[in-house]
Amino acid sequence: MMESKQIKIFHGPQHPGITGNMSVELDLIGETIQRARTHVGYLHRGFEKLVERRTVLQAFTIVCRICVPEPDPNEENFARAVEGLAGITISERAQYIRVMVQEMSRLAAQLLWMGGQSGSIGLGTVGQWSLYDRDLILDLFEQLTGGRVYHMYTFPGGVRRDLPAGFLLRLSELLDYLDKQLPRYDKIFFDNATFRTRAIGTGVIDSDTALERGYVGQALRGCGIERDLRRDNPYLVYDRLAFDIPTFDGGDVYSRALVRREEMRQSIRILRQVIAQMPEEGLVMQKLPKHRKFTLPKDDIYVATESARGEFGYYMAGDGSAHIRRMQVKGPSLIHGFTLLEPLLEGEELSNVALIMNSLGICPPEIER
Amino acid sequence: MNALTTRYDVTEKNPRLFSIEVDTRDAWREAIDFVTTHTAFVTLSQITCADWIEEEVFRLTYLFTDRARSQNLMVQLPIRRDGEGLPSLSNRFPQAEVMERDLHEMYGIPFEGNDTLYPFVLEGWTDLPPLRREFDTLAYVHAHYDFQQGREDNKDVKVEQKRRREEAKRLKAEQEEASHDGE
Amino acid sequence: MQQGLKQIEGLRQEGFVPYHTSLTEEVTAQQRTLESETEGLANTQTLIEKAIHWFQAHSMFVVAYGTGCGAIEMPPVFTSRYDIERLGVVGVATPRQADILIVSGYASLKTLRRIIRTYEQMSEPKYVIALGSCTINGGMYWDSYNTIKKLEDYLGVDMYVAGCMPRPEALIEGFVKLQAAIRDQTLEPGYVRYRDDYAWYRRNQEKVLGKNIAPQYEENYAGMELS
Amino acid sequence: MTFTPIDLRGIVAPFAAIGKALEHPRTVCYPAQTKTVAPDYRGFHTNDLSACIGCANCQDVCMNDAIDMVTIAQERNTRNKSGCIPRIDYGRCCWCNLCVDVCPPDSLGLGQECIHVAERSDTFLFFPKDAS
Repeated sequence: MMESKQIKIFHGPQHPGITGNMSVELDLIGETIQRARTHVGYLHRGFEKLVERRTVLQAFTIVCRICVPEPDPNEENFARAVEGLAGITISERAQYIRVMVQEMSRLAAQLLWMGGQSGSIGLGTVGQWSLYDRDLILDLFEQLTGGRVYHMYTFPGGVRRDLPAGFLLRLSELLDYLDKQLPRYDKIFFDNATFRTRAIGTGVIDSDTALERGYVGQALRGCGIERDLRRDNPYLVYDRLAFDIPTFDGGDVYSRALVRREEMRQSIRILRQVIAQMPEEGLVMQKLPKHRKFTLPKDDIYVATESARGEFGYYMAGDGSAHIRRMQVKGPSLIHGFTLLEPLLEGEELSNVALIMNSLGICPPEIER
Repeated sequence: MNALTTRYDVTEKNPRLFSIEVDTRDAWREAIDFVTTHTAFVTLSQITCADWIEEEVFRLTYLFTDRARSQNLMVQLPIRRDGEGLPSLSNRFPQAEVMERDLHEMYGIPFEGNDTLYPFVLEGWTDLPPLRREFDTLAYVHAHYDFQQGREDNKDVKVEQKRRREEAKRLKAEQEEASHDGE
Repeated sequence: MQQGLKQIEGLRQEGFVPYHTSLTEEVTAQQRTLESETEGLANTQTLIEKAIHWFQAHSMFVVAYGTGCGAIEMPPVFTSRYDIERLGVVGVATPRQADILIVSGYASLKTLRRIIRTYEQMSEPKYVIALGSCTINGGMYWDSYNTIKKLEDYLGVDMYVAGCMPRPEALIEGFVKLQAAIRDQTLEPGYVRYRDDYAWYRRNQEKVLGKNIAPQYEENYAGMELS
Repeated sequence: MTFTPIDLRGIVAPFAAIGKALEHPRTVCYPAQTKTVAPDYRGFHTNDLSACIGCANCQDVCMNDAIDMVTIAQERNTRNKSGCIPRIDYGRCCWCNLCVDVCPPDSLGLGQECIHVAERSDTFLFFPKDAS
């Protein structure tokens, strides 16, 4: 065997193949990774401290910044945690609107993921298409909430404003368009020979320990374990909607990609049902008790939402004042980025790092908050 | 779940969230052993700490999720704020390593047996651990950073309203006086 | 007025005041209009200079570093919806080939160290676009212990874009204005300020980052000038 | 997956893209062509000066400390007890709409204008545009 030197490189933070602003320290012999260590902290803003300084009303505007690619699960979690602590039940119409926001956000996040995943193996065209389609969803968000990326729409007690006129019609038009578009993505991306050869058998997750180690989302469903919070721990009106939970057995990058591909179809299916079932009338926003002088009781709660990348949970404790005593964010990336990614990269080739990181959907801002 | 209720005093927060409270380290150790071996709650999904500075304790919450991912159980334990540590769980749950590392950095809790407690997200941090209640982030900001100039003409509206009210009163009085003088 | 300017000039030579500090301008509470006042510098470019600046303005290479949450609006800008390649703006992987650094939103201390490193590796002429409220006066994170509040204290910034998130149109507008400024040379580039007032910038950087940062930029620059 | 030496379908298929040349381009060519912003978009503030009562509710609710109450020269509303109107620092604002939600006379609003680009960082302090 040829003697080779061990070199250490930092994959990131200034690197086109990294998901966000983080870095992976790699020890290499030749092209093979011997040891990988994740480094985060480049995006630390101290959210949990800032939230403690603000009242509940004020804190709600900051939580959507915790995860940039999909801010809506954060708002949903925050709203549900406050509602759970204060004992508020929201109207049915507001619940349907929230489900709609969640699913639109999931679709947008999956399309963004598709751009990143294809970009990591050099398929630029897919990103050009999928980001265009994501932008159409963002346009709808702009009409609904007034903001493209940060919506600040889901509020404890409901949502901040009612649907604009003709919104559901425009949404179903978009769904028809996406229905036509998804088979084209199969052609260009999921059945693409380059992607298949690179992805099949790469980054295989051990399915035996997956549950115990707390993996979530596609990491579980990609190795054949059928878990989805929307069915297992239902929130909002998800128990009234019919959808399947796609699973694939490979445990590799390709299986996770196929899971996401199916999930986009399921999101469209859920959105169609929401459009059909949404009550015409109903209060969308319920005033909080004592409105602007709202206080949280001295209690704690944990709520979780199925985001596009897996379980997104908030622990929240109130102390009887208008401020939150403690809010801890548990994103899917904390475990995926350390406990899962580090061993997974060992023995892989350097060129597969971006591929694997993208398929796990690691998003650094939620690791370090 | 039944095994748990016979042994511990379980609080039901909502139909899918339960919590048990323990007081001492030994009881905590025992509770973790019991929960992970005799019940379905096998996944450690989060370790949280809340700072109750009035009671001089950190309240640690170990959140466990069951195999079906449908129920959550919180094991809560108060520890002293003055540097009391806990044994690390990283041998049994690999994911605990990074969570403990996070809490060590943010609160300064030493976890015995975790050898990765070097800096996590902060770089070259010498102040108090930032999430402790006594750390004042605004004071830190004013000591270390500058803000944009040009906003010094901000008025306190309460003061301004009072001043104008008094001014109006004075004007009125002066006018009345002037009209009296005229007579 | 003249004397005041002289005084500032003296201070500048000692390395105390950066060029953009407006000591002579009184910041009044008058209503500012949305149009910015661009001072027409004496436009005395030769034909060749004009050609060079025109080319410079139409080939802008952006270094791939998403430093903050503004990075999420960059994919739409660079792909087919807004397709900024129409204006000659392309992304590149390494700072050594790049002309533009986009500081997209807040910069935490750990990132600031990397931003400075990236910025100093870029070859001149180089420009910095600061995206979002956070780079101007702290933004949402004005009371956060770990983010800087004014980017201009640490880097020579050329263009600020308002918004939290700025829309893709706003980012494109930033590029368009920067291109016009480069083409007409109405701008005093940030890298010139950074080079000339390096002592001031360095002092600010050391104030928040400590002594353990990138090697002195000045030394390399002085070496370059001698050779 | 097998690779045949000459994949005829693979050679021909990319030419299908030529058909796209006849379609209408979808790109928003921004400086030349603008996309209409949604009617409820949260852009820069507007303030109806004939209704603003200078109550500083917006200042109190703003967690970013972005709003200053500043005295104006000529008063427009006699019910303005403090003689102050809000001035927004767009180096702080996050367009969260909370100040609009709490405004008692509904004078403050967020307009559709959303683009401001400047070379200097001290040009981001604005009085909201008068909406009256």
